[in-house]
Amino acid sequence: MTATNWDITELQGSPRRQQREKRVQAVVFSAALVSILLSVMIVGSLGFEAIRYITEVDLSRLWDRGWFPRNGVFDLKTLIVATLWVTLIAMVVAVPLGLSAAIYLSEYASVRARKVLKPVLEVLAGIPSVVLGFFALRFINPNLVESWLENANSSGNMISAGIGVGILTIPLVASISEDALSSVPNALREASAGIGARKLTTTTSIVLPAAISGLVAAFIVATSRAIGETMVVFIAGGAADTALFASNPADQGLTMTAAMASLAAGSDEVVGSGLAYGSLFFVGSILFLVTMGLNVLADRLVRKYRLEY
Amino acid sequence: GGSDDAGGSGEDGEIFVSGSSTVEPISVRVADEFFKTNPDVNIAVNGPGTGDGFKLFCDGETDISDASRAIKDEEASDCEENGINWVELKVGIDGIAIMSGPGNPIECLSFPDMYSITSPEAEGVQNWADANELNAAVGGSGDLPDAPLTITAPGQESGTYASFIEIVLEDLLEEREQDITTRFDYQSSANDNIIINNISSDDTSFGWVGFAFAEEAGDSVKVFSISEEEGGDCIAPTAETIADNSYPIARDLFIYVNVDKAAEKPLLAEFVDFYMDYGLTTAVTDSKYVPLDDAAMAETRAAWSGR
Amino acid sequence: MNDETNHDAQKQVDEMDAVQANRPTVATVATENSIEPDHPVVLSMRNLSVYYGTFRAVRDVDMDIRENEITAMIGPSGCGKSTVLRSINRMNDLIPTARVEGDLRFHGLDLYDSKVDPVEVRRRIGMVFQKPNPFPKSIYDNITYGPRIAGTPKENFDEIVETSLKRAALWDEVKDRLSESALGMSGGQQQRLCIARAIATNPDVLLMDEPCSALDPIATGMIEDLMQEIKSNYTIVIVTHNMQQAARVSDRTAFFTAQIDSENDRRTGLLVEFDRTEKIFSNPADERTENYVTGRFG
Amino acid sequence: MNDETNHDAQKQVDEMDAVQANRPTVATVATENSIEPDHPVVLSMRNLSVYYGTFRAVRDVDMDIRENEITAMIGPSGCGKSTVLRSINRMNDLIPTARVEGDLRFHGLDLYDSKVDPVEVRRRIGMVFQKPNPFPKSIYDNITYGPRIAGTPKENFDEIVETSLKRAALWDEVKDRLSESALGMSGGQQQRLCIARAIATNPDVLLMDEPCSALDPIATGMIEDLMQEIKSNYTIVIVTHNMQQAARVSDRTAFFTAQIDSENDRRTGLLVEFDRTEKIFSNPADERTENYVTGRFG
Amino acid sequence: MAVATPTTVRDTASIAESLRRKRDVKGVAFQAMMFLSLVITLGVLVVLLFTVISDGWPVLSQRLGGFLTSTLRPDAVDAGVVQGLKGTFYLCAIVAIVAFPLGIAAAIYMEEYAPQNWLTSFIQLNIRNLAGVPSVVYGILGLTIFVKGWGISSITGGSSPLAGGLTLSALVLPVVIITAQEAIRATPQALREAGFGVGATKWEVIKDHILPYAAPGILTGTLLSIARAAGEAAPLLLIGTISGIITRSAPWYDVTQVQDRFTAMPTLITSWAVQPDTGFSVENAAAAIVILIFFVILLNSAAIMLRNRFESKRSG
Ligand SMILES: Nc1ncnc2c1ncn2[C@@H]1O[C@H](COP(=O)(O)OP(=O)(O)OP(=O)(O)O)[C@@H](O)[C@H]1O
Ligand SMILES: Nc1ncnc2c1ncn2[C@@H]1O[C@H](COP(=O)(O)OP(=O)(O)OP(=O)(O)O)[C@@H](O)[C@H]1O
Ligand SMILES: [Mg+2]
Ligand SMILES: [Mg+2]
Repeated sequence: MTATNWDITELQGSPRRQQREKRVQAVVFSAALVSILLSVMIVGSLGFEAIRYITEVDLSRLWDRGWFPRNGVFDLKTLIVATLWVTLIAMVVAVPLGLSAAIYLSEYASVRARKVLKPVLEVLAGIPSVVLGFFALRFINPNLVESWLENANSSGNMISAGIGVGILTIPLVASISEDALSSVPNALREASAGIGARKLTTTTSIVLPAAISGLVAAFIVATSRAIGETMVVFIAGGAADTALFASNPADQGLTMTAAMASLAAGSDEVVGSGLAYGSLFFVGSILFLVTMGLNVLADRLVRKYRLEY
Repeated sequence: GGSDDAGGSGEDGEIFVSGSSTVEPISVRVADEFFKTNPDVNIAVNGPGTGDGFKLFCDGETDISDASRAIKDEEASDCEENGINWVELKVGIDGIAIMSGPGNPIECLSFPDMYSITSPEAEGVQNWADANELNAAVGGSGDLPDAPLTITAPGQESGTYASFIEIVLEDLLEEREQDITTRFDYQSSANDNIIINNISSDDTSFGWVGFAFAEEAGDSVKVFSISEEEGGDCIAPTAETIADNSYPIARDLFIYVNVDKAAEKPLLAEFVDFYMDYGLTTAVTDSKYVPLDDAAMAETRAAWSGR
Repeated sequence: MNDETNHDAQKQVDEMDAVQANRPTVATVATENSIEPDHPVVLSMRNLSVYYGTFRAVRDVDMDIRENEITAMIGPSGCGKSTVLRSINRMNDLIPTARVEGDLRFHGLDLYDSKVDPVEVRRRIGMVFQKPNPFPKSIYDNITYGPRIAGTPKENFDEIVETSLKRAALWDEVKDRLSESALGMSGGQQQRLCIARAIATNPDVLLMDEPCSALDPIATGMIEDLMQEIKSNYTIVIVTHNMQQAARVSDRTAFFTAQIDSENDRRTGLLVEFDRTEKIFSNPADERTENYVTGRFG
Repeated sequence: MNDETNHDAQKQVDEMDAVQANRPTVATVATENSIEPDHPVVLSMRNLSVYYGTFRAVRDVDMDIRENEITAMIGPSGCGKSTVLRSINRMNDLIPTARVEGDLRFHGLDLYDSKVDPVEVRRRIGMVFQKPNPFPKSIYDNITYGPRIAGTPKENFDEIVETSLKRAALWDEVKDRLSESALGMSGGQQQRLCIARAIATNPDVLLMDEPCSALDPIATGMIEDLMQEIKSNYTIVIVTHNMQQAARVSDRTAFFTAQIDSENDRRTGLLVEFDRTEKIFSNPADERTENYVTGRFG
Repeated sequence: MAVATPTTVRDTASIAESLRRKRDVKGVAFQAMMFLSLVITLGVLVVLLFTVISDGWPVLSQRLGGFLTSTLRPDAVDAGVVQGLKGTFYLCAIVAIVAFPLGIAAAIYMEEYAPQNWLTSFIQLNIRNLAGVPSVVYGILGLTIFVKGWGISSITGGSSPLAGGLTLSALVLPVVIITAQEAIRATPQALREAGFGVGATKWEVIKDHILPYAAPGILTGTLLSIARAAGEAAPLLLIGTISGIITRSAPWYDVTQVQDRFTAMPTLITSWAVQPDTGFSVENAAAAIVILIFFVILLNSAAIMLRNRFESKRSG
């Protein structure tokens, strides 16, 4: 015996409701597509001018004596060396401090200590970079750098800018590293302790190796952030608009980002002579590609450790 | 005052001034004072540099262009192409101070000395002594000291840069058939403070900025006396020597006004009127520049009223 | 979250052991239902298989669910009981990889017809889950949520709340705190609230996936009584791990088990036997059923 | 992570049900151990309570653990078996809130004396965990980790690896791939590796917390055999959910249960009965024990 | 209970010796070092705050009111930040209006609608990459699209708060999406099932159950994004903000000023910090920094507190 057979209309649902669902889906889908549009706009706005620049520029001027965009002299190594110095110094500051902070927070700190310390670290992470630029120029340079190094440039130099950038990236290193360390299963710590290992041994021979991919990712993300950091270097790096090639970090330095900001700030909307405008986009493209490469790499590593445990 | 206009400088109440960072303080003071009696006006003043200012001015984006040198022919023809009509108004005088770090033993430099370290022929020179051959060739003494040379000065977009070339280098450059420019390989900055900082941090450095900034820097820099010829009179820059033209490296400061806009926008015209009064006097002295003498002031006012 | 669920599940299993150990012979429990006549078929499954991606989780399900009866689904863990249950009201649509093959008809209509709106299906076929999952809202809002989205006029809400809660045997306990948060209730109360919430949309069929597994014996007893009471108005399908519960409450029982699939090497669930409950528990046709209900396997 | 553990635990429980259902009478299993004389006491607990913060997780534990015996701890979930076990080698020190009260002596020495180094305690009293937890290193490095940190000379490592793996009945299976990662082994192999790793530090006592709960019956059997084999060299304490396992392998059994604490309203574990295994399973003194081992409660 | 036989006294002394606590110098030193690093890091924060407050003290103590309400002026002692504050306020408001709905909608799509296919993983990868693009590059985007973009510049009015706000919206959008996704993902499946189980449509489940549940998490992310937008300077430098003077200061509520030339706190600080006059470069810049930091830390702390409360509520 079977119950009454129904007509399909019983289960068709209201067309109005279905249309509303479709509309909502279309709206949120478009929102998601905006992120792709953004990428297209970034690549477009960089690429168009950058390509024009590279076809018009005298290529021999890309490896010359310094960075003088209004004279058609675009020595990339000036920018690259300054960028490398600042990044290196930043990492020398940020990696030991950030990693140690992460180790302390994840392995040693009591629950209550962590509850207090982590938010403070997050507040540090929220400090705007102009503020660190000011701090680097007003405090780090006179009180630290100049008192160690006689010949340090008092209007800013790569060392104090590097330290400023380093401070800015400490919270980033700490938070990614802490994430990596705390995703190491507690079972491994217990196993190690159960065998009679001291905490130091457990931390250095079990936890750190197990978290290595995450720690490397933290390093790479921080490097990428340091390379892309603008304001600290612009304010505290000596902020010269042009620069002779210099390899001494105690001199003022023009990083890729600072060169871009100088071009922009020194000449309202960069209306200056032809190729100088194009160089802004060219340097921007290099910056974009380098940081994106690093981010993709770090992303892979992060997902690797997420998968492992 | 309506502010619905997108361009920002098309409406009567909107005045946009851009250009020389040297003249910027004068314009800022004039704007500030003018606003007190005209609260409906909205004046924005920016200071990216004379060259960049003219670019904007000739694109019709600004109403007034501050300039620390006269407009160049290319710039003027740019303006012409775009149908921008302007009037040039001299507003004050700025001496260019030639400086080094406080411990520099040299007291006086001549034009040939400066040519031998800053002209395109000096490219690559990183020690004063390396310029001696050239120095002798252009009429200098040929005995510059053996000391490292780093140069920090305003960049190409700046009026101070152009004035330096015009006054100090141009004659020799033409004589020696060089491009009318400086060597490119020196540190440049649009920020006079940074220039002064860089100069003061090194006893044998070399550079130049506007007199006002040098005076403010006080003892942290050494300001050279200047002679036009090797062995000529060495004159130190002071307000008097600049005003009476005995100091050789002084330049005139200008504003350029878009006359069509001044005709369309009564407030703009009023603003320039005010500039011709307050600007030429109080604002110039408050900004630590040297005011024009009476004759020149009258000439400027005449140029404005006869636009 | 998950953690908790599993803990609860495990505790429940522990408790069950104890209960199982003293259970009365099954046949005596079930016989009381055996005289009823056949009710009309509301839902029919023929040759139903459900896949997760390429993995066939359950196959060969042929079942007729009859009006105003309680149909129980039993079987060892992982044999696909929940999977089948959730395919009935198309809850499986929420799992992107899930796919149904075969025939599943509701009042003769193919439930997987492209013209069928799964939302409409779920209004007709309500569901109660293993872990009580009230909305983090007031008791009142929990019950009226279904009617509200179905467009029921607001003036009926008070009445709906009262009848649903009464049916779910919860009215007396909560009538004075209808505006308090549902999260403040005990587990058993929450589960009855979920039943009331399901009832409030006035469905034809009520699916229950181990509705008592997170509850203590007293709460369990209340819900079993409740099912007996409301079955005259609804068709109920219940998944349970507790064989005694199946024997106590259901009219018909489907026994599922899992076997290694020859195609791939994974265990696929299948329907072994489906019959009147007293038959399944007293005289099963299949040896596997017998082993299971007598506790020799599973 | 947690998720998985719980899942495994639940599966294990499910399997147990089945096993329990056909289990032979307990007495016959246990009697074979009953004739042995009393061994000397290695560990003694008197009036032991363990707190997590202000919550007393377990109380009134009085137990003597004897040399070369296997002592089993059984009881329902949450009654504090793991807590007591972990307090023996001071693993509880790793939990910031954990605190021990009462007396716990190892060869007569107070293990919670301030002069005692917990790290040294753990070298003497090794531990094997519920879920196999090899280090993400090679098999060889897993085993030599303990000796390495204890400062054993490297030239002994090969020998230690061989004897430990042989004792753990794993040598033949892995001797050709000692440098491969331990994570590539099966669950049962991993657990035996963890036992080998614990043995490699040459402890006196071996604590095992449900060492087989994540393993299939064959692996479980291997580990049970292994325990029997090594017990002449070690003192073993094992926590298990599987009563049959306790009956099969242990010499003495402690039965724990949990009761609502009158002080606060939380369930606190307590030791109900501790005796020779055959006594516990055939003729328990306490009714609660009897209910548990006969499956009437739990 | 079994009768206890006496404990074997088996060389207790040597066992006691072996269990004796050894000095773990290395361990203690290591822990101290780790702790010291943390202290140094946090010490930097303290020194930084001390530096800016003491540098800005003359302004903060003597003319805070005037400083907050006064406009850009030629002399340091008259100058104030009201236009910077207003610019930053409008930037944040535009970010809130543009980036949040977009970001939350995109997150809803990614978590609730997106099928598992190449497009979805491409979008996801793209979002993560965008989150790592340096802010100065977003400045270039803003310059070419929002300031000079053909057709768009007439809407934004060139170098205006609108152009800046859109640029900053682009900058924070990926972060908003990612945090909203995380918050949405944390919604228990049971809640979704409960909603669907009573016959709610997808959108009804999202709007009635998922979004309310995820709201605190989403709000946390959005507060952090506003804080970030408020502190960003590099993109604004490229867009071109005013450093000299803007005489008029339109009232706060005059929304037409989103198309005008403007200045914002971070760019104002930047241009002051490099001025020759220490009245600007030290006192005013530091005072402006204190105000900016106050605002940013307020937002950050609100976000952190919100998250902590939310997390403890969930776990408890
Ligand atoms: N979302 C899913 N994706 C993939 N496989 C799934 C999913 N849900 C369930 N399965 C698999 O489908 C099979 C049947 O699962 P199901 O939950 O229906 O079993 P069950 O009989 O309800 O078990 P239990 O008694 O444990 O609830 C199992 O093998 C399970 O692993
Ligand atoms: N780290 C901890 N913090 C607070 N309470 C805990 C902690 N670990 C365990 N407990 C509590 O202590 C009690 C005893 O837990 P324990 O893990 O010892 O039980 P068990 O007998 O081992 O249970 P199972 O059989 O489930 O493993 C439980 O109530 C548990 O919730
Ligand atoms: Mg199920
Ligand atoms: Mg346990």
